Formats: sequence, C-alpha cells, structure tokens
Amino acid sequence: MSGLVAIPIIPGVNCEHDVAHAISLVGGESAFVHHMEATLPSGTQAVYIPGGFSYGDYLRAGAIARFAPIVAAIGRAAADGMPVLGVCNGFQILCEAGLLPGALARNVGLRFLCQDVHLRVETAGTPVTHRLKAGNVLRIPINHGEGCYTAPTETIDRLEAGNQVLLRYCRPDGTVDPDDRESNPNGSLRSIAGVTNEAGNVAGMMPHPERASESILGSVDGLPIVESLVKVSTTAGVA
Amino acid sequence: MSEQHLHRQLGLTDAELAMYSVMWSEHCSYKSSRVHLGRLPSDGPQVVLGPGENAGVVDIGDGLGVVVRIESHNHPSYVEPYQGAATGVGGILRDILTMGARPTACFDSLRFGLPVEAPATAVAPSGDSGAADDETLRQRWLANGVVSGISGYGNAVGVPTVGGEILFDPTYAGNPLVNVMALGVMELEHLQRAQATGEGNIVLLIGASTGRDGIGGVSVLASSGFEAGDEEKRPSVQVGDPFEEKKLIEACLELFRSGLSVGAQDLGGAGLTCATSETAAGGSGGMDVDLDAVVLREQGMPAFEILTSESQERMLVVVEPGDLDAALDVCARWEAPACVVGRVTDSGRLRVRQGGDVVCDVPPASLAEGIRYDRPLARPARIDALTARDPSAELPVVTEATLREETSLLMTSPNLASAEWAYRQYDHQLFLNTVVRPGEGDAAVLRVMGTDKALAVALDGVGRYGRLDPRRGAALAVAEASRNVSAVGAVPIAAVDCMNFGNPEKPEVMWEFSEAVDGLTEACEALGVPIVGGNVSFYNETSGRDIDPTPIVGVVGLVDPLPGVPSGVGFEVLGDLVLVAGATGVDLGGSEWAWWNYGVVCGSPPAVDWPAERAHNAFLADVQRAGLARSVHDVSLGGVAVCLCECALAGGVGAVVDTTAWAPAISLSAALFSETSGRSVLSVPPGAAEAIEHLAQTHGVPIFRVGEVGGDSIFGIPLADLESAVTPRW
Amino acid sequence: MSDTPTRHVTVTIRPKVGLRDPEGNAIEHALAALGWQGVTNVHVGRTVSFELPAGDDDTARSEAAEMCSRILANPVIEDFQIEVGGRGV
Amino acid sequence: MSDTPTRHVTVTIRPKVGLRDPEGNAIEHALAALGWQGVTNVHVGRTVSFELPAGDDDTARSEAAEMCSRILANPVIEDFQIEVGGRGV
Ligand SMILES: Nc1ncnc2c1ncn2[C@@H]1O[C@H](COP(=O)(O)OP(=O)(O)O)[C@@H](O)[C@H]1O
Ligand SMILES: [Mg+2]
Repeated sequence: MSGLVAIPIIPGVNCEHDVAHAISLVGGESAFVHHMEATLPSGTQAVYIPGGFSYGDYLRAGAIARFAPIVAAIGRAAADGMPVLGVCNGFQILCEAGLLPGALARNVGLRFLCQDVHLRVETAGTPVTHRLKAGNVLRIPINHGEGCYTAPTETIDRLEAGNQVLLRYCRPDGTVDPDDRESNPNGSLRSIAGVTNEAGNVAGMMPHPERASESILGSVDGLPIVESLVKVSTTAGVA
Repeated sequence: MSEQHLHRQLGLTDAELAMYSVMWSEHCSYKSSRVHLGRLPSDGPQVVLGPGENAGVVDIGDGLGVVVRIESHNHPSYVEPYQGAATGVGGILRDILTMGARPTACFDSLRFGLPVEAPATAVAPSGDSGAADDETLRQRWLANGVVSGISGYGNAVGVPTVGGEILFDPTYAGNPLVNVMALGVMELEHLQRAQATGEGNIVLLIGASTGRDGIGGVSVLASSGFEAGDEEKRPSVQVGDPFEEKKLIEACLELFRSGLSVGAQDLGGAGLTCATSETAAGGSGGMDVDLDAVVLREQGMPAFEILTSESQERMLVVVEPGDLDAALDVCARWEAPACVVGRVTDSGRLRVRQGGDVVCDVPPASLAEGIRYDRPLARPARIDALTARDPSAELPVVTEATLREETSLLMTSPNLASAEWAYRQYDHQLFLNTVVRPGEGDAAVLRVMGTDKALAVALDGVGRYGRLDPRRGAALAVAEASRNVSAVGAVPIAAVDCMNFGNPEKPEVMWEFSEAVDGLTEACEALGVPIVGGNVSFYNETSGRDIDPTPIVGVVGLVDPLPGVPSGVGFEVLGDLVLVAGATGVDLGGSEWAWWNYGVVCGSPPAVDWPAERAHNAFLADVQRAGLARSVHDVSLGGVAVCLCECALAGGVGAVVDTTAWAPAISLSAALFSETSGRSVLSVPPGAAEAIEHLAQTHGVPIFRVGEVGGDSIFGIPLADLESAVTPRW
Repeated sequence: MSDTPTRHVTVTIRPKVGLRDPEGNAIEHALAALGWQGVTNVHVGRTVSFELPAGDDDTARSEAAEMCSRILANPVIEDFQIEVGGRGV
Repeated sequence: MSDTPTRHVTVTIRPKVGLRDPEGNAIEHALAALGWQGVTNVHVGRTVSFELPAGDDDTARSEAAEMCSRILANPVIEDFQIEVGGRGV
C-alpha cells in the first residue's frame, strides 16, 4: 500500500491535475489539500508542491504563497523528515519560505521559456532521486519566467560540498556549461536546476517531471523522480 | 435644451441611452454583418450548438463535446499591445467557460506590419520609405508586446497556447490583428446555457470588482479606425488580471459541476448590460438588478458607467435561492468574490435600480436583439485592375542557375521565419494533452484524456489573397487549415472564423465581406466542415485606409483513434524517398515569392479544385493512420521550394531533388513557387514508397518521386544558411 | 571614453492613476493577511537608474524624458518621473 | 476608518550589488541601439508605494522596513530602500 502524496492547492497553481495524473501512473495515491488547511491530511507521507502561478506570481514568484497555512504545515512536516518536492512554482515557494537555500531570479534572457532541457543527476539517493544514478541524463520540460537559480557564492560552495545540488542543466551528452544558453537557458548559477535542504528530504527543481511521464508526451524521463517520491513514501522517512 | 439631452425628452434615462448605444454597436449587435452571416453552413450531424452561442459545441462521441470559439482583439492591441492581447485571451477563455467547459487550449493568429525591411525590389512605391526604420522598430515592439501579453496572461491563468501563426504585411502596419481561439472538452450533459430562468432565482456577479475600465469600450474601440489624436481613447485601456480569472474559472467550474448553477454568462463587451439583457431575453424574460450591490473599484460611478463597464474577469451566474449559501461557499473557497446583484422575474422587463431610483426599465430583448443594416455593396475598382495583370509577365524566368538565389531570398521573408521565439514563451504543455507541439507539425494535436481520441487544430488565413479576390482568399483559408489538420491524421469536423475587415460603411468593404462569406460557404460545404462560431471585426483601418480583407479560419479535426505520435514535418533518415503529392498549377498570383522577392501582388489567387482537395486530405489522414510516412508537411506559402526547405530544417537533414519531377510541363518558377492548394511533401522509407503510391492512387491523388533525403543542403543551399535566413531578426 | 561629464539619473515609472493595478491589489491583500490591515493604495512601479553624459541637469533631464517616452515607459498606461543627480542605492 | 494619520511610503527594491542585472543590461543595449551609446551603469528596480497608518515618519519607516524584510523584498538577492512622505507621480 502506497503512502499518500499531498498536493497543496494554493490559489493560482495550475499543475495539480497533471501531478496527480503522473503519481497515478506510477501507482501512487494523492490528495489535494486546500491552502488554508493548517495540517496535512492523515496518511500523508510525502508532499509534491505543483507548479503554476500562485497569487499570479505578483511581487515575486512564491513570495505571497509562502505565507499560506499549508506551507507552515509542510515546514513542520519537513522538519520531522517528511519528503517534500517543490516543482517550478513549488520550488520558488520553498525558497521563499526558507525551506530551501537560494532564490529564483528572472531568466537571464528575460523571456518566459517553455521547452525541453537536459538534466544531469548530481545527487542520487535522495527521496526524489533514489531511483536514479548520479550522472544520469534526463530530458524534461521547463516552463517558467523566473527560474535562474541564484545564491551567494558561499552558499553555492556549501551546497556543492554538502551534496545538496540535485540536478544541473546540461547538454544531451551530460556536459555542463553555465555560460551556454542552449543547455542552461535560464542562466542559473553553475547550471543548478534543483537543490535539496541540508537534511536531503526537501527538494526543489524547476523542470516539471510530471510533464515527462508518458512517451506520447515526448519523454518518460520524469517518471523515476515521481516514482522515487511515491515509493519513498511507502517506506516513509528514507534518506 | 442641448442636443445631448434629447433622449430624456424621448423618455430614455442616461443609463438606458448608454445601454442601447453599446448594445447596438457593431461589436455587440453585428448590425452590418448579420444579414450575410446567415449564409454560412453551420449544420452537421455532430454540431450540438452552432453560431450565436458564446461558443460552438461539437459532439466527438463518448458523451464528450468540443467547445470552440475565436475572437479578435485588434484595436485594444494597437492601443496597448500587452494588455490588449492579454485581455483578448482572458475574454475568449470566459466564452469557453460559460458553456461549462474548462478551457484547455488556446491558439493565436497575429498580423503586423513588416518587422524588417523588404528586399529593395519589393519596396512599394509609397514615398515614405525614410520612416522605414522607426516603423520597423514599432512593428517589432507591437509584435513583442502582443506575444508577451498572450504569454503573460495565458501562462498565468493556466491555459496552454498550443498553436497559431504570425504573418507580416504592410497592410497591417497601422492596424495589427490579434485573433485568439480557445477550446475545451466537456461532458455534454454538463452543458450550461446562457439563460436566466426561473422567477425568483438569484443572479450572482462573480469575480473582479467593477471599475471605469473600457467605459464605452466596444463602441469607442471596436467601431472606429485610428486617426491622429488617439490619446482620447487611451483611458479605456483595460488591464487583465490572470490570477483573478484563474480563481473565477475554478469557482465557476465547481458551481457548474455540482449543479448549483442554472445559467451563466460571461461579462464581455458591454459588460453588465449585455450579460443581464441577453440572459433575461433568453430566459424567463425579466430581471431586477440592484447596482448598489455591485462591488466597485472606484467611488461615485454613475449607473451608466457601472452598466457599461468592461472590467475583466467577471461572470454572471444564476442560482436557485435554496442553493445560494452553497454557491457562495464555493466562491469563497476559491477566493472569487461574489455578490447577489439581482433576481430573475417574469415581468418581461430589465429593471435596474440605483440608490432607490429606477435607472433603467426596458424590455431586455430590445437591447439584445439590436438592429441590423443591409449595407450597400460595391465591387472595388482595384480588383479588376489587379487581376487583369498576369504575374508571370512581371516576374523573371527562374532557371537552374538562379533558383538557389531565389529560394534563399524567399526564405528571408518574415512570413517564413521560425515562430519559435513566440511559442517558446507560451506554456504549450499544461494538462498533459499536447502530443504534437508548436513547430512539430502542421497542426497541434491534443489527446482527449480518458479516450483514445485526439483533436487536431490549425489556424490559417492569408490577407494578400483577399486583396486580389476575397472569395478565394476565404476559401483558401478553410482549405489550408483543413489540410493542416489532415496532415497530422485528423478528419476536419468543425471550423470557426474571425472576419477582419475594414470600414463597413464603405460599400467596397461590405462587398469584400460578402464575398468572403461566400468563399467560406463554398469551402466549408465542399469539405463538409460546418462553421460553429465566429467573430466579425470591422473598422480595421487607419487614416481611411482599410486592411486587406483577412478572414482567419480555425479548423478542429478529430483523430479517432490516435495511433501514436503522428509523423512530424522533418526529413530524418538518409535514403528516404521524397515525394510530392497533388498536382501543381501555375499559381503565382498573390504568392509569397512574387511579393517578397519582387513586390508583385497581382493576378488571381489559386482556384481550389474541391474534389481534389478533399481527396488529398483523405489521403494524408490515411497516410498518418497507417504510419506509412516518415514525414508529412503540407505545401502552403512559398510553394514546394519552401516546403522542402522547411522539411530539411525541421529534421536537420537535407535532400537531393530533381526540380523537374513534379511539374515538368510548367515553368520552373511555377513548379517551385506556385501556391496551388491540395499538395504536400512526404518522406518515406524506400520500402514503403509503393504502398504510399498505391494509397494515393486509390484516392486519385497524383504523386511524384522527386528525390532522396540526405546531405546538409537543399537546392545546394547549406542548411546553416537556411537556418540563419529563418532566424528572426526582431 | 570621452570627457563629457555624466549625470546620475533615476526614473520612476508607475501605472497611470485610475488604471487597474492587479499586482498592487494582490500585495495589499497579502499585507492585510499578515496583519497590516491599514495599508492602502498599494501600487507597484519600476525604477531605472543610469549614468548619462550631459553637461548640465537640464540636458540630462530632457534626454531622460525622451528615453522614457521612446523606450523606458509606455506613455499609454504609465507615467514617469525623472530625478537627476540623486544617487540610488 | 480610524483617525490615525497616514504616511505615504515608497520602497525601492533592487538586485543586490554584484548580482547580475540582465534587465539593466538589456535596457542598456536597447538604449545604445537607439543612439544613446554613452548611457552606462543601467540598473532596474521595483517600487512598491502605499499609505501606511503611522503617527510619525520614524514609525512609518520601521513598519516599512519590517514589511520589506518579511515580504516585499527577498533578502537573498535584493536590497531595499525606504522613502517616507514623498508623493509619487
Ligand atoms: N503565434 C503562434 N503561437 C503559437 N504557435 C505558433 C505561432 N505561430 C506559429 N506557431 C506554430 O509554429 C508552427 C509553424 O507555423 P506556420 O509556419 O504558420 O505553419 P503552417 O505554414 O503549416 O500553417 C506551427 O506548429 C504553429 O502552430
Ligand atoms: Mg502547414
């Protein structure tokens, strides 16, 4: 029996149905949770914060959503070790809430980007990458205007040293070049596409694994990530 | 007594006068076009609801219907490109929502003036070429603003924009076109009607507060062209709020699904006036409205302003009194503001009160029905002059020696440029339905979740053809859009049209309009595609100059069942055979090559051989169904030459072709650049060639082996050069 | 580089009064939810600051005004205000 | 409404010095293309202006500072500056 993956619905997010669909594809169960709820549904063993435009992305992406009661509940659960994945707007919310280091600034090209990118798995064994190996290259779409990962140099050094860099944008052959706009289209520092917190149970990434979940959609490379989260929730607290 | 107050002597209040004037405007009443629109074929076994509703509805089996609609937002986009386009998207989505469907896909058809200078030979003798530079920059600014408005609103509201087209021509320099189409798929049993029925039922206004946005917008913006002194129209710029719309969509969908709504109508042009009068006229016949209950964004708005405000992101929903609390709870949960603004009556009157006074008391049908004109028609003198000229006589003879140069130059036309800069800014994947994304095929393909079906959608229209012959232009738009959906394996099942024309008070423009209606009719009847909805945009003129008549046609096709991802447009595998399907005629009138390379726009647009067109469409759909071809791409702007270049660019592999293989009897220029309808380029594994040829034969479609995939050039033009030719410089 | 002296210019661009300001609205709501209920009239704008070669403040100001109307602001929906000499952050 | 007097506050939020400012760069390029080659050091910021109930400027300023650090600015990448009293456009 799978654990329940909670999908918080904060006004303006829009990927919740897609996320639920992808979770069901790997045999998981999910439940939507209203943003005014102060607790996660009982049986919740992992959280997937979907993408979209919470509060219209007004002020800054994620800046208003992070005050939602459900985000406080997620913060408490995360402190107790619950696996949490924030994708796109979900990642932005986690950064704004201080649950993940760094910030997501406007894409360097100043344009919104909806396209496939290649990602290199940097850290395997986390609740969202335990079905993958370091060095695996995945093709997954991005869809954002504010996805340029930014943090002070010391923070980034610390992330690298502590295996907190989850994914990097790369070329199809796995090479990483932060200055190459083809492979690192939003200009993220050191091509960082996803990070985790120090404990490793909270992860954020800009690309949308749920959009790469069926071959008819162009790629299934997102499935191992969704599956990692779903399967880790069956044995809650791995990592 | 001053003239303005004459209406009072006639017994009308200020509010009533304002209401009649917006409702009887061109935009709301279709007063100039209605006498013609009735000729459009709108029946078909699959049509559930046709023109006249907020959106058309087509049955696709399994209890499901496709809801589809197209709208223009030309004038607002000229005044403020970002907000004009953004509010255009917002408006069309509410039309789909009003029917009870979640809008799940959006498409855009855009027209601007030239963003780059035309080749020296193409500069029209206009005399004001000195201003070209600033003008070019302005067109880029408009195009970028419109595209970011669509991106900004569509992405944030959570509706993917999965297809469209962007074309450029000097005719649109002073009047860009921004047409948006949207669709949704719904269970037909949940269809909503725009009716206020049941005496005593409660009228809710849901969504944004009401401000002074676009007061008189429909009459000011949609009913007049542009002159110097546009500033006066500026205060009516409307600002869209996709976040508010997103909440509105979720709240309304839940109201509809839980059966709490007995009728719904979006607030678009003419705002509350239109929504209340139309739902009352279509329902129990009467409504009492209390303006004091309307949440205002600004203090002190007089009744006529509240009644005609076009503030975005609002819906009217009718509920039974016993369901009121439940309905308000739903709205509260989605944080969509809602208030009770009225009651359904059977009085036969629309009665509006403010501060205890009755400010309006009229029969709603008198507002909703509007008036109609049968305006005079006159064939424009230019048409005979233009069609009398033979383009071939004004164009050079292309030879093997010059074809490479001719093709390279043609590929620099902005109309052949890659649109990736635009669609990359659009979320085109939300809802996990997009099987063929923008740039991957001739039409977008969206699977229908929960079934093994898919929809294919294409949007097309060519203004230059309309200048030469509006009837053929309109017909060709239907032909191209239908061919595009066939090319990805679909059978066309319905069409919507957006008629962008000049000033209808000119008999020449009305003639063009009437001809275009006949062209649509001819094409839709011939191809068996009913028109289930449309939109008319008149007064597309600047300083007295009308745009070329530009009908834009959106066609929805059904793929049933979807066998997998259809073949794309690109050449992929070395050694595959390249084939041209369909007969090529001498059709250079209005062609891209004649216009871009030589500035020649004359002669007649291609005439369509309808049985051949139909056969070719059926052939394409069968090819995709059988999975026989490696690539399929229809021939359109620029002819076979451009089509081959596009196939090579899309797949990253060139081809070696024999230019005498598909039309040996006509000149090389016509073989390469003719825009004859009903043709395509295919690449097939050598082993499948005979099967394809056999299939073509059974459909009666001529087909020619013209070469082989391979190499990194086409016509000897290196792919790298083509790549830079199609990379936009704006 | 030339020897023309430069002026520091800051232009502030705001939505025209009376236009709807959804972003300002959303922020106002968020602030109220955080306990700042009394905060009203919230509006969002942009600033652009730069160094401009100009011999005097008036020249700088009129150059900046032209920059605003040509590219920095959209006069249809925005007003702008120019400050010369003041240093930004 | 209460009788507490209000103050007009404008906060300006800018990318931290040393961080990339792609928007500033883009504007600098666009200006150069239009003939303003000499314009340098272009930086872009956002402003949030509002009316705040406060008895005096200092109270207003400290309230606004709290608003900035809680929500209006992101301290990881942004600096802010507060101006009390000045009316905007
Ligand atoms: N404005 C746009 N928005 C979204 N997609 C677009 C737009 N313009 C072009 N496209 C996409 O780019 C591809 C090529 O467009 P186009 O050259 O107009 O196709 P065709 O000539 O076959 O009609 C199509 O997939 C189309 O949907
Ligand atoms: Mg096509």
